[in-house]
Amino acid sequence: MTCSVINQVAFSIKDLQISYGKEKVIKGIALDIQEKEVTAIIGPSGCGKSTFLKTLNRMIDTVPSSRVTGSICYRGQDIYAASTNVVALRHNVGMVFQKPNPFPKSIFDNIAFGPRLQGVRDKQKLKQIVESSLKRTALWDEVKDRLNSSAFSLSGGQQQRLCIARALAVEPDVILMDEPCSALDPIATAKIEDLIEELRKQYTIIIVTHNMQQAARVSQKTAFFLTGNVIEFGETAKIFTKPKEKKTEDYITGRFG
Amino acid sequence: MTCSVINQVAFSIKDLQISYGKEKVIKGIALDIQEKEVTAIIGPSGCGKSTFLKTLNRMIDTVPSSRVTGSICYRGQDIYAASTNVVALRHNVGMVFQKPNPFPKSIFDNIAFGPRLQGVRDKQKLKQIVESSLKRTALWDEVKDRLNSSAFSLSGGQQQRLCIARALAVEPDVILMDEPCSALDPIATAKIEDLIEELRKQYTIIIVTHNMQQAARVSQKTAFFLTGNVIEFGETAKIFTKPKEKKTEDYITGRFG
Amino acid sequence: MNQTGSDNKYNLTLGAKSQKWHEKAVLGGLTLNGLFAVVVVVAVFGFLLQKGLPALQEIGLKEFLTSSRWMPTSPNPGYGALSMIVGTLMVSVAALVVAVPWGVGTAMFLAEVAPGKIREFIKPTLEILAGIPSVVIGFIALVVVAPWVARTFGLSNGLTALTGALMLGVMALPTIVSISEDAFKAVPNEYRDAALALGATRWQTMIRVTFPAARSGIIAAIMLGFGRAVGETMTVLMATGNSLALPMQEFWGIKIPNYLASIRTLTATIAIEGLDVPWGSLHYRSLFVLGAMLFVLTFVINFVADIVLNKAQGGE
Amino acid sequence: MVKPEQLRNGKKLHISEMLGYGILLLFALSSVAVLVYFIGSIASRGLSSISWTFLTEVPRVGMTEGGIMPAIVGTIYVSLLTLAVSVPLGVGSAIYINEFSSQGLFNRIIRLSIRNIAGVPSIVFGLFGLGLFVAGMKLGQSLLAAAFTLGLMTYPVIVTTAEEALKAVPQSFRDGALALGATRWQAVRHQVLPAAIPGMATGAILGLGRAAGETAPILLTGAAYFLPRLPQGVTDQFMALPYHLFILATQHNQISVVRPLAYGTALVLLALVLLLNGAAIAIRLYYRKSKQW
Amino acid sequence: MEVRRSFHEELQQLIAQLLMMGDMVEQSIAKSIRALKEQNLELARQVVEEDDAIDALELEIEAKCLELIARQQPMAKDLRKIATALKIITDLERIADHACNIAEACLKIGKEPLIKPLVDIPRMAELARGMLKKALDSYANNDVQLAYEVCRADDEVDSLHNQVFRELLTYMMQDPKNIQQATSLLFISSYLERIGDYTTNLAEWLIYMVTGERKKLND
Amino acid sequence: MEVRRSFHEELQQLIAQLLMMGDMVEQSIAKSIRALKEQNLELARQVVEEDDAIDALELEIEAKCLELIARQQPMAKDLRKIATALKIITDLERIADHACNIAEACLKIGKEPLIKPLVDIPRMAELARGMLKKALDSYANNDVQLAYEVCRADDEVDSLHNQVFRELLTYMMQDPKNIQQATSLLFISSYLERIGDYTTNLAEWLIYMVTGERKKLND
Repeated sequence: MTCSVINQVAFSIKDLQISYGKEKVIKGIALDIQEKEVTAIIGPSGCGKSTFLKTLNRMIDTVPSSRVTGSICYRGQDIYAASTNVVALRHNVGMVFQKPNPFPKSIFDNIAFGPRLQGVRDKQKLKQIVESSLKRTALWDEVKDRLNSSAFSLSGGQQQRLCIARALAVEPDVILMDEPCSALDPIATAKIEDLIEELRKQYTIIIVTHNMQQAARVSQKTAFFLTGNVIEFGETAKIFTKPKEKKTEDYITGRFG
Repeated sequence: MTCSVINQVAFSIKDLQISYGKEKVIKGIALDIQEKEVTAIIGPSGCGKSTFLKTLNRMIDTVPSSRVTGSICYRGQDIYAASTNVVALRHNVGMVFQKPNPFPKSIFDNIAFGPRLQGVRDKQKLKQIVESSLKRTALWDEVKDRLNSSAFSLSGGQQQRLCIARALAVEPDVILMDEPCSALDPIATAKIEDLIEELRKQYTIIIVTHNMQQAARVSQKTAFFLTGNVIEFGETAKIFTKPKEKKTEDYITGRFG
Repeated sequence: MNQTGSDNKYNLTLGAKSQKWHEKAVLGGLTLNGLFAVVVVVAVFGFLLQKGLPALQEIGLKEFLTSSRWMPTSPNPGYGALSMIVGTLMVSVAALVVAVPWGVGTAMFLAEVAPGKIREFIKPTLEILAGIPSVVIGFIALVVVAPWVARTFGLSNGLTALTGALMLGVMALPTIVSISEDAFKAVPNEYRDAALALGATRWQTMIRVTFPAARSGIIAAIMLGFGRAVGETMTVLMATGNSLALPMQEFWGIKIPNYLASIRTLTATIAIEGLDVPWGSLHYRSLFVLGAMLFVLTFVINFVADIVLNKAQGGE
Repeated sequence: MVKPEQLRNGKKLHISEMLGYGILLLFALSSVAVLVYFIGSIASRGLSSISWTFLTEVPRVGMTEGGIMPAIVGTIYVSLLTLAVSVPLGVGSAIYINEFSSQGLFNRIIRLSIRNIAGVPSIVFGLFGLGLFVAGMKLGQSLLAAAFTLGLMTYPVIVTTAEEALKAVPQSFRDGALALGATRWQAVRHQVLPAAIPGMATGAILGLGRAAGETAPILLTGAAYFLPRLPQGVTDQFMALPYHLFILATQHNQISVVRPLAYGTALVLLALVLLLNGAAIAIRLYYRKSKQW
Repeated sequence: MEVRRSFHEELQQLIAQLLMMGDMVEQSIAKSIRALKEQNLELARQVVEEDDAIDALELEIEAKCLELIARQQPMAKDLRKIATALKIITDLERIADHACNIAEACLKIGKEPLIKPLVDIPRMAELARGMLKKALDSYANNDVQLAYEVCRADDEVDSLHNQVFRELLTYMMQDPKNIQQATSLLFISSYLERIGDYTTNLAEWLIYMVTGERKKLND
Repeated sequence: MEVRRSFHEELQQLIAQLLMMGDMVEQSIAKSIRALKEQNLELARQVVEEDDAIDALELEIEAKCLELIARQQPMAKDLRKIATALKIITDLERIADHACNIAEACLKIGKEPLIKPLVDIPRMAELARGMLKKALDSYANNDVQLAYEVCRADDEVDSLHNQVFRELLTYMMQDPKNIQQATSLLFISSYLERIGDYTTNLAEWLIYMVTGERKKLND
């Protein structure tokens, strides 16, 4: 399938199917994800939402039995095309994981890792990148005096913000977040949510969350997944006050099946 | 300190202080916990809520450096008195943990474990206990045909309900729950919450949760802990609509410090 | 991200080729490296077979397994390995009798009972025990244990199956302790908490919950201990006297192993005769048959232990 | 539900449980006692033989006098040479099976092979080394033949510890690096390996200790009964402590005369091996404590 | 399969309570008009007294709504139901107030003979009661069609009110003695007209509850 | 330290919008009374026209409230603020409606000379406006004291209304020609009285917002 550039659309997904071995996890979905918005993906366990997220930066390639068909166009380019450089894709499409996963290095080196991979060697430049990334995640004031301490000296919430800063340091366009708060307490969660709100001015964010309320709070668009299909996709405010589909309504209000 | 039996009060806690080594985790709290109610304990990470819960059935004894002073009266008896039989206490005060922790045994043997400890050997009797425990956790219909399969063949939510059933099988009076849903998805969580609502007709339930909304949903009383103190304790509906203390209000609405 | 509108922004095809080549080269090298293990196993076994098979054809498997006459250098050579096989099994089984209760008990103590300080003392101690070279253990058998056995049982010579078994038991101990302790440790704390919270005592928790949950790991530990005992060379070489006679005695008309007799194991035979034997002779080749037997025996033991251990790890 | 009053029924620890705990304690203490006894009996009688001469001179007068210097040096040579063979191979294999092919039949075969190599009796390796390196490849009995043989033997130790070290590195480090646009090799090279190095070092030292203490393989592949000089090259025969001990203990024609020397040799060997193992344990404890993930 | 059962039960109870309140309000209208027609002062006083019960019920339902929002984080239809309840109880309470006002007007008129036979006012009352009844049915059954009918019926009430107004003005001009009673009747008519308005408002909320769309229909 | 900043900002915006609506409503009252006093029909028409904007704003705030409840799961004070907003916009809108009714009455009276100099009615209007102003200040500053004052002021409005009522009845009886205009004025007075009631209602909600206690004060 060919991709064309659509204005203000970061990802255009058509007819996407994903299987693990013989099990079909995503059964043909289509979505257009707008840039500079937070798109939340909700749905019960096993609906395929995390799998879907992982295809967007091809982290699903690390699952040996996975098979992806259909087309995912990122800014007009098919990310599953043979000519696609996965590394370049992942520079553009960053990812934040369920559990904070800083490297066992200093705070500075954690953030500098990405730029160094891209060949940035200049100390001054690196410093600048580290500082601006930390500032953008509101972590600078908390850690500026101990950039050389281990990243593990931070609290869970700070670690997760560090991971976000690390993702920002490679100057991505899109940030994928896979239940980024599920390992955090409510206060740390609230801070991450505030951060997401801040970041969406500059980045396109796609967040998978199994917490409906979180989706309601942070996102502009929400997609409701059920057993590998997208049941409803639209404005978050609409989805949570007057969903179009009965299945969405039933899921949101706890009546389903 | 002496304890006296107070009607309809399961636990009467006075002047409770708990330390781990030199660090004081609970700094002198007093609470009366009513029977046949759900009492929720909320507060930010590190406020001592889990520690507090663990003292109620003396599971805190397994933490070597812990030290408990003050009095916890269970039905009029000081559970930290020298004459207290911890085993008998734990028969009366069951516990459900954060992660579902069934034994690597069959569903039947999981539930029969407690009664067998108490010396129940009669097959018929055990069967009866297993059945009634499973029915009380609404799990009977889901598992009655495979009581001999491994408990690990169940889903996470079912496992947690199995653990609750296992706790019920020893006929406790109080059930302690330590963030029982934090490892579960929203649907499994909702089922556990429904179950808690069901159980409180017969049992006294104390639940620690870091999810305020959950506390609001399931409990009749809520205690708000902050840095080892009880800031406010009262009717849940009041706590979440018009808390008396500013600190509670600030925590609940996300303005604190 | 560069300036908006720059050509490189969002481009996904940059630098694809060179990176792929680099990765492929690294992967190729590592794959060859991984293959090395397989090559070694096949080479060892192949080599043993290549040298041993002709001897086996010439002598016959039956003689190896059923005769106890091992006289390769005699003008009327005999190649019966029965007494060596019996000796090997005797010392190994007896070693387990010593080491299993001792090792599993110690492991249970370490994992379930011992306070932190004591555990931190005993664990490294056992690791040090595991590190003592077998030749040193053999030496101790020679100078300490054998005289004691001789005194105790009124023997003229203390180099017996019993001496060897005791030493092998000590040697298998760290293996059994370490793997069983791992098995106990692998039992999640959640199980213990659950049992305690249901009103079980610590002992009940240990016996009814932890031990069953660790069972397959313990079985694997025992098998690996057995494998180690079977394959041990220097200790038995130095401790058992290396007599070729079949170590059996009549007891009320039933033949039972005689642990107070001197025995010789398969491994000891190879060690004793390997140096002096003329390369290429039938005797030389017959040693490879013994080697192949050991190889197959330990292979089977390890294979089964591996399956058991995998099951233990995959069970949850 | 037990009646609340029965809480007071302060049943103390059951007698049979006390007995059980007692037996377990006995088991644990006896294992320590054995070690202490072993080391004590060697040390108490070996210490008197240790002297500067003993450590620095070559054996003389049919090994009834002089020292064991060639055996010490030979052991060190062969052990280091062994590591030079096994560490690159072992670490490489570990990286391959853990990082690049963690599933599938091929991987299982490799793992099984490694387990199997670990289980092969050392004397069988000796036999193999004798047949292949000494006789087959015509290396003769030499440092090189012995090192190759020991290298194969320690290879599974290295692979296993290296793999454990790699496994202990959380998957999230790899995912984190990949998601930042690292290639798989970059992820391994920059995030996984650095985190695994302490574990690998532990394994290497353990392998060194094992090589130093091993007797049976070098018996057949390169150790000399008596050689009052140092090996000049890798194709020379060499003396080694374990083999020397074996000879002094069982093969010498004046066993009672050389017994003190045997004790001395045993002590030196024991000290060397325990030092290495102790170092490995210390490194592991240190890194386990400072490990942050 | 359904989860959050206790919440849904509480929601059902809330709805039941609200319908009960609606019923009481409807009764108030009916009684006040009957009191007017029959000049039954006893009944009128009863209406005034019963208003307290309605007020109390309003506060109870209101508290329940707020508690449910705080404790249950309702969304979608559940939220719309609760929000609707929260809003329409005020309308119901005001309708009841107006019924009360009518009863008070009755008391003011007392036993003095009516200046004209009451036809249009009872008719208005009947219409308004019908509207309220329909609205409550609509609430109970999520029936958006009934809600639209309520809005349409309001036009008729309005035109009746205009008619009554003009008529009463005529009566007043004819004879100043009529003025006192006519004014009372004038206010009664205007109360009924307002009841119609409130009911229309209520119907608008019901439409929102079912469809999620908020529209103003009484302009 | 504060989290959920964007939610709190949205809440602030909501409050600002509500205050703006309050301001518009206050203006409406002022303008309608000025139109009456000055018999300025132009102004009266303006009031009627401007009502649409208020209605629109009400719907906007209402939607915002519901969205905030659905999306932000507000609790405690935040919830009380939103619930209060959701409730009082209806009162504000109805006050505006009454201002509109007054303006319509003005238009009805037209340019015909007033039957009596308007003193009490503008005074009532002034009082009602003052009450509303206080209520809005109370909302802006979480000032429960001001809210209680609002409730007290309502008594004065009520007694003025009674006075005006009696006075107008007298005028009507004196001369049937006065009846038409007097009725209009009567209704205007009753509108103002209702505005006072609504404002009292509003103040009750403000007390709830600040203290969490719901009390009925206008009985």
